[in-house]
Amino acid sequence: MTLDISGLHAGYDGTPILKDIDFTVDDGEIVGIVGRNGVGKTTLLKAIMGLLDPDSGSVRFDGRDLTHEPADVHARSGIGYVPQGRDVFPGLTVEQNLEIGEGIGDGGETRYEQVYDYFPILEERADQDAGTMSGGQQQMLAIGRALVGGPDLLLVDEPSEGVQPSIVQSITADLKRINEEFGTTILFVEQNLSVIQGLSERCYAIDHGTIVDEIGDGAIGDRQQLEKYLVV
Amino acid sequence: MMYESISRRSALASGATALGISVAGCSGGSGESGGPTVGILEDRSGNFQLNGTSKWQATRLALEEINENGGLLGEEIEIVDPDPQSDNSRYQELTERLILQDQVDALWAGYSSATREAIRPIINENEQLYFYTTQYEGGVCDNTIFPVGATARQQLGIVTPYLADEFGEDIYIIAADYNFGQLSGDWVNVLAQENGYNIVGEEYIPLDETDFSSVINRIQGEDPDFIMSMLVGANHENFYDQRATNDLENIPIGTSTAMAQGHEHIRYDPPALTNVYAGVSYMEELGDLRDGENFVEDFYERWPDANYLNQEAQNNYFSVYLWAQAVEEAGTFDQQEVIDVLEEGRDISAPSGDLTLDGATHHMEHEMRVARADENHEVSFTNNERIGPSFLREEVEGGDGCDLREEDKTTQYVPSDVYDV
Amino acid sequence: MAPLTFSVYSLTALLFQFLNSFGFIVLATVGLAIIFGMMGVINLAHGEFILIGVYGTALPYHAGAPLPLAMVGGVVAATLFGVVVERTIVRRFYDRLLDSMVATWGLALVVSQLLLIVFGSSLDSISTPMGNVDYGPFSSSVYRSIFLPAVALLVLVGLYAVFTRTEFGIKARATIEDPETARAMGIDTDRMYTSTFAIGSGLAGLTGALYAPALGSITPNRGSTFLVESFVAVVVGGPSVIVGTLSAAGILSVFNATGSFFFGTFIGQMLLLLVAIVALRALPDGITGYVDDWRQRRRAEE
Amino acid sequence: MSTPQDINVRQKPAVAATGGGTSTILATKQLTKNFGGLTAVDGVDFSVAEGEIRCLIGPNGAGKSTLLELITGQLAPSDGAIYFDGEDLTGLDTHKRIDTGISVKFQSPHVYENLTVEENLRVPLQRTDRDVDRVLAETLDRTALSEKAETGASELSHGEKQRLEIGMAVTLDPKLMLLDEPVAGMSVDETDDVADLIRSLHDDGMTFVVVEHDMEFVRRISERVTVLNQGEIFRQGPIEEIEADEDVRRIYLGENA
Amino acid sequence: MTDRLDAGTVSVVGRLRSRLEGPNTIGNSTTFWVGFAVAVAALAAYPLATDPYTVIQSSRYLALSFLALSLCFIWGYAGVLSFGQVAFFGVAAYAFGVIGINLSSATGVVVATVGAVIAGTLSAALLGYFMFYGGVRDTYVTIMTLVVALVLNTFMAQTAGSEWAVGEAQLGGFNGMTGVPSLTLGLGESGLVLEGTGFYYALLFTLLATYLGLRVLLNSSFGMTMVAVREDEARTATFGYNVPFVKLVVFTIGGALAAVGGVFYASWGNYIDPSVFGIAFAALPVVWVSVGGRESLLGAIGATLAIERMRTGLSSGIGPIGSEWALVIVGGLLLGVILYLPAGAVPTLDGLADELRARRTERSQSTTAAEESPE
Repeated sequence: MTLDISGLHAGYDGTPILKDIDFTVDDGEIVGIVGRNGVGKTTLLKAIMGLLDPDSGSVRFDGRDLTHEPADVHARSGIGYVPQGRDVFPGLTVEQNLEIGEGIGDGGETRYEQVYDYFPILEERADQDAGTMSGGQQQMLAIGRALVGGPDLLLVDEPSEGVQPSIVQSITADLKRINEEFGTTILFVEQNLSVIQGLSERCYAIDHGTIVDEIGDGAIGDRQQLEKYLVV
Repeated sequence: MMYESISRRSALASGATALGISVAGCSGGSGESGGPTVGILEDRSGNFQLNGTSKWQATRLALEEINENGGLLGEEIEIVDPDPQSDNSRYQELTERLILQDQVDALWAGYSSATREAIRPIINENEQLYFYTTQYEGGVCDNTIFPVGATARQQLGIVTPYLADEFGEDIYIIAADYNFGQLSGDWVNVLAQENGYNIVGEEYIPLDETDFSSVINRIQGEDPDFIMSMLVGANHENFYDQRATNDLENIPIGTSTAMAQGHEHIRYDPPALTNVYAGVSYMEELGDLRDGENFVEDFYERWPDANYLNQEAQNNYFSVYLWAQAVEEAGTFDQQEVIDVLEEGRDISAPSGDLTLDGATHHMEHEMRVARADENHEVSFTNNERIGPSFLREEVEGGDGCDLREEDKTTQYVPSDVYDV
Repeated sequence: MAPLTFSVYSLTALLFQFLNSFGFIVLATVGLAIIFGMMGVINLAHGEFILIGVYGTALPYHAGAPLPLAMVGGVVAATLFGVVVERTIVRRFYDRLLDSMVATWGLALVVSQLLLIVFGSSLDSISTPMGNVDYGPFSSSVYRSIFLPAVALLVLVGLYAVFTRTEFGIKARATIEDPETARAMGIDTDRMYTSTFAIGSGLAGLTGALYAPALGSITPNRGSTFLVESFVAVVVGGPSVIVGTLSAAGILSVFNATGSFFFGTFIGQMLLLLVAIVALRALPDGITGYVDDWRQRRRAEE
Repeated sequence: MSTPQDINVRQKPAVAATGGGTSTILATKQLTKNFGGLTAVDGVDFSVAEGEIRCLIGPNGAGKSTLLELITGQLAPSDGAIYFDGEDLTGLDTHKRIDTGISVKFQSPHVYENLTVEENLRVPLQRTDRDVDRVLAETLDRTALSEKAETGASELSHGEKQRLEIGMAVTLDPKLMLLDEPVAGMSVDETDDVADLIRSLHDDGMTFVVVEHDMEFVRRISERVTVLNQGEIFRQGPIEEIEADEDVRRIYLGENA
Repeated sequence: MTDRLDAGTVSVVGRLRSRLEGPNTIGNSTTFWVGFAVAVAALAAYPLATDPYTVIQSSRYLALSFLALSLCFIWGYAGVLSFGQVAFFGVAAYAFGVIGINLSSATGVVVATVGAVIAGTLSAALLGYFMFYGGVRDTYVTIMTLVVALVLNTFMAQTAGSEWAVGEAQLGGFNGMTGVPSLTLGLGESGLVLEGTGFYYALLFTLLATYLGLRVLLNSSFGMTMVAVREDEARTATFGYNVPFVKLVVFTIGGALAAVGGVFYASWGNYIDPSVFGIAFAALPVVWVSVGGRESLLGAIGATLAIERMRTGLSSGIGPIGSEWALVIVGGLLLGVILYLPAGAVPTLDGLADELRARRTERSQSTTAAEESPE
């Protein structure tokens, strides 16, 4: 269940954004992608998810070449996606959002109970329209929705964005727990220092569309080194 | 009778020659190729294509027959026949083109009254010889226009009294809510006044209406002896189907619009048209009343895919011959001279019978008949009668009538000019 | 034209006319409403989609197929046509509402003229089945005043069930709300768009099939019969497809039926259009926009 | 809606606004907004003194953006009133409120994508009777966009768009400027630029209400902070006091902030 | 007025150009103006080189161009798509007929012209007020304008009876109103009747003046305001613009343009009928403007002339293709343009020209690094 990215180039409408990205995420790891706004982090996640067709290079997951497959094929190959800005389906109920999430993974395993166990608020509000929930609740739903289909790899795009600091802490803890309990590999994008430090085992710093640094185990705690690549 | 005609517009226009070229007075021209040219503007697409197509087909048939027999005055007639697509502004444009560019010697154009009215200013301005062949509300008294179809007075005049005699005198009028329908309704009212019938209900229905359930309920509420229907167009045909659904066939319908144009008795399953009585001058079922001729066979031989040979197509057909005769007699294609010959009045043998053109009014004395569809939609004809254009000839202008040989006119008279309706 | 006298019979007649009008507006609207409400595309060729349903029914019927089977043919024809149109044309116009109107208008011209060229100026009509009910002096068509309104209601109930209760419906709504995220959730969004458009087209085809025996003559410009009512009802209804169609059809047909019955069809038609203008002015977001607003206020007060 | 008490507020505002400025320029009285079951703003009495920079913070969904939209008139309040510079704004259309001297920049950039930077600035500027060429040059300079004057707005980076939007609001020379997350998604340098821009405008006498999550930025510009929570004013006071407040840390800032 | 070029000094030309040119109109180069002058000269010389029929026919296309300009103005520049511009066109045409028939003198026709334009403009103002101050938006405006046209269509079609007369003028129902006077310049009984070539020149002159006038307007601050409203209504309101009022003014001007076209149209055929309010006619302006390019006044005019010419030509069929294919070709063309040139013909060509120019300059300069796109 390794994610293998090699020589990846991608962009929008001929404007190149990602240049020659190479990295690997091993089974069960939590890996962060850090960098400021506009450096290509979200684009990278989209390219990995198949939401953006790479210009060249390859994306392989679990030995399978997914490079030019559409996103739904990625999803069915066991990759879950938590989009930036908590993109839940606002007009669907919480429960219906979760049902959509079942499409992720091979369909063999569903985790409604676990999701409700992690985020009891989702069970409480099962029949409420997702659009009426608060930002933090929507973020929980977005994670729960990705989790419910039992993905092997979870791509998480800025879980802290637009979420109040107190909730950020609990979401960080939840992601950590998901990784520990299910062995779900997590690749996340973030610029919030405390999330990066609290979650990742190692991370890649990205700037101007390329990986500029790999920060391994020991160095994660080094605030100075991380801040070089971050907003605040 | 010769006269110089200067229209108001061309008189005004002569003051404008400094700025522009006056385009009036092109009569007597011949086509660009030098030979005689005839224009046909009949709808082969759009709203009126169902009726217009067979008009176009019959006009072409007549002209082709003439050409096969050596042409007119020894010349082959050229045909210009673009498709105006049931679009009145396209009609205006094409009429300008046919007159000014193709310089047609005679023009056959248009199904609806609205089309005729749309191009009438252009016809008048250019003094173009124009045959309007649809059965219509009547009353057009116009220098260069020959409305050779039966008028409402002729059609309703044959069928209304027949039904009143047969079934009783309580009449419910339904008609299309536009000029033709409203004037036809007026004519039924005139006939009712003259003969003492009762109008128990009267309703005018927008042309785009297809749902007649409220109309049917209102008719049921009034329970008339018969209905006079002057509904028009494909939308309104649905009335006959809804009538059958509601078992209303026992109330007979008199009409000037159904069957003879849109051949509803063929396109609808019985009993939709059962007990519908149409006042007509011609229908395909009548065949050819001339000796040794077979118009219907000729028509389908030329146009194997044709839908129906309707009343108007026959009018186009015989009026082409009417014109050809006048040209032969005048010895020229000059429109004013041809009109002068036509205004002498002419007899012509048409598939529908022996007809007479009334020179004064430019209208025809038609052989009118009542066509009835039975429960299997078989058509039978009864009650033949020759009816002339009495309204224009005898009733308007305080009884003096309209005489285009005597005076210049571009008028349309309506029943309310004469009657209190 | 004095109004008819009030009686049990005339009120019954009025009720049947209301049902007749209601069924017509719902069926004329529902396919358009799905495509507009779900996909943000105004299909000006909606009338021609219905027409394909009409032709798809009339042609096999005249070739000898029994009417119900012929109707299935009409629905299938319109659905397939919808799939082709979505794949080749409409797909490029999501989120380009005004362009979609222009493109589908062009399509409408092409379709109706091609029908004329291929099938000629008119097909023979099909008689309305099921006969009538008599009451007092009046009668009403069972097909138009009972069967079609019933089908219209069933269609709305069915759509409601499909879009709120089935997996397909939820996925389709997810796709329309946020296609990118939906794709990332494993939904084949292209298929969802095509299917939703196909449902809209199929419903237009169903309308055509059902009205094939209630239209009278079948001509290539018949599509316009449905156009005005459907557009008016869609905008008066507002953004919520099913409730909007239901409520707009209800309100418009009350005015249409009452006006037609008491004052004649011209007044009925004018009333329908004028009510639509007033409704649009008073409720800029349509009836369902207003209802949502009102519900929110109610909930807030509780 | 217009009770005698409301009028009192206008004449004798300063209920909560002490310190900071001299007189109250903006005051809301029992301002309330319901969305469906949600009460986004719940009976808020919010007032700002002339010449201060007020930051509004609070968890997502606390009603900060809603409050701004109520002040500009893009949303109609369910109840309550808004006074600005001695005038009752409550029933006025947005454009009339702008004419009283309020300007606003919303959360996500709303520049005119199909116009150039200069044209973008001209749109608000042409309404004023200010010297167009002078103000244009000055604003381009202030927002460091002079070199991009002819560039299409769609080609700007995120930070540049944010600056352009602030610039557009500034050209109206407002008395009060409302900014919703002006530095969201900006780099450190860009954030610095915006902070400097706000300070310099403030020195010229402009009053600010700024909604922001970035506490670092809030610390740099703010004099007083209002914390909103669940549609109500939760705390109000100088930044140090707010950051030290246990309850504020619990609901918003988090324990280790 | 902008059509007086006699001063001749460079500064006047420069000032004039600065008012005629700007980001909101296509064609801001000397090359463009030279081409434009040549085109105008060609149109002016056209009647001398062709037959009376072609002149009359072309006049009709020119009259319809006003309808295209009116839609282009409101849709292309303010984002308001009206499917019912024909309503104001038709109202003005009928008003011209009613007034002109009742006051049958040269002065009467002049009064009718002014009165008709006022009638069309006022009806647009009325509908605009009703819609924009009532919060009717986007698609709803489109449908509502269409419904208004259809109401007029249904209503006018049934005014056949003699009770439907305004003084001497019979509204004429579905058959339309006949006897509409020709456009006349003058006072009292005598006047210059504009027919044939004269009518053509009157139209050409008015169209030219209108085009230049609209260019000045679009490049003024009001034009910028219109574009701002089109791009982002809510944002524009926050700069203190009264958006409903701006839209009302735009819609009213659009109504006036359509009204001018309606007067010309009615006097062209001396006839007007309710089909001008019908859905088939209502769709035409949308076709012209889409094909020509909604953000190009010249494109709208050009497309009107070209498409209408083509439609007339197709009514006789082309070669082996019968006339029945005319509508298929028109529909197909429209589909093709929208699919492949969504901005319309003129803006697409203009874009291509810009790109060519840019490439040429690019070659002479060193390329700078591409701006980084935001996420």
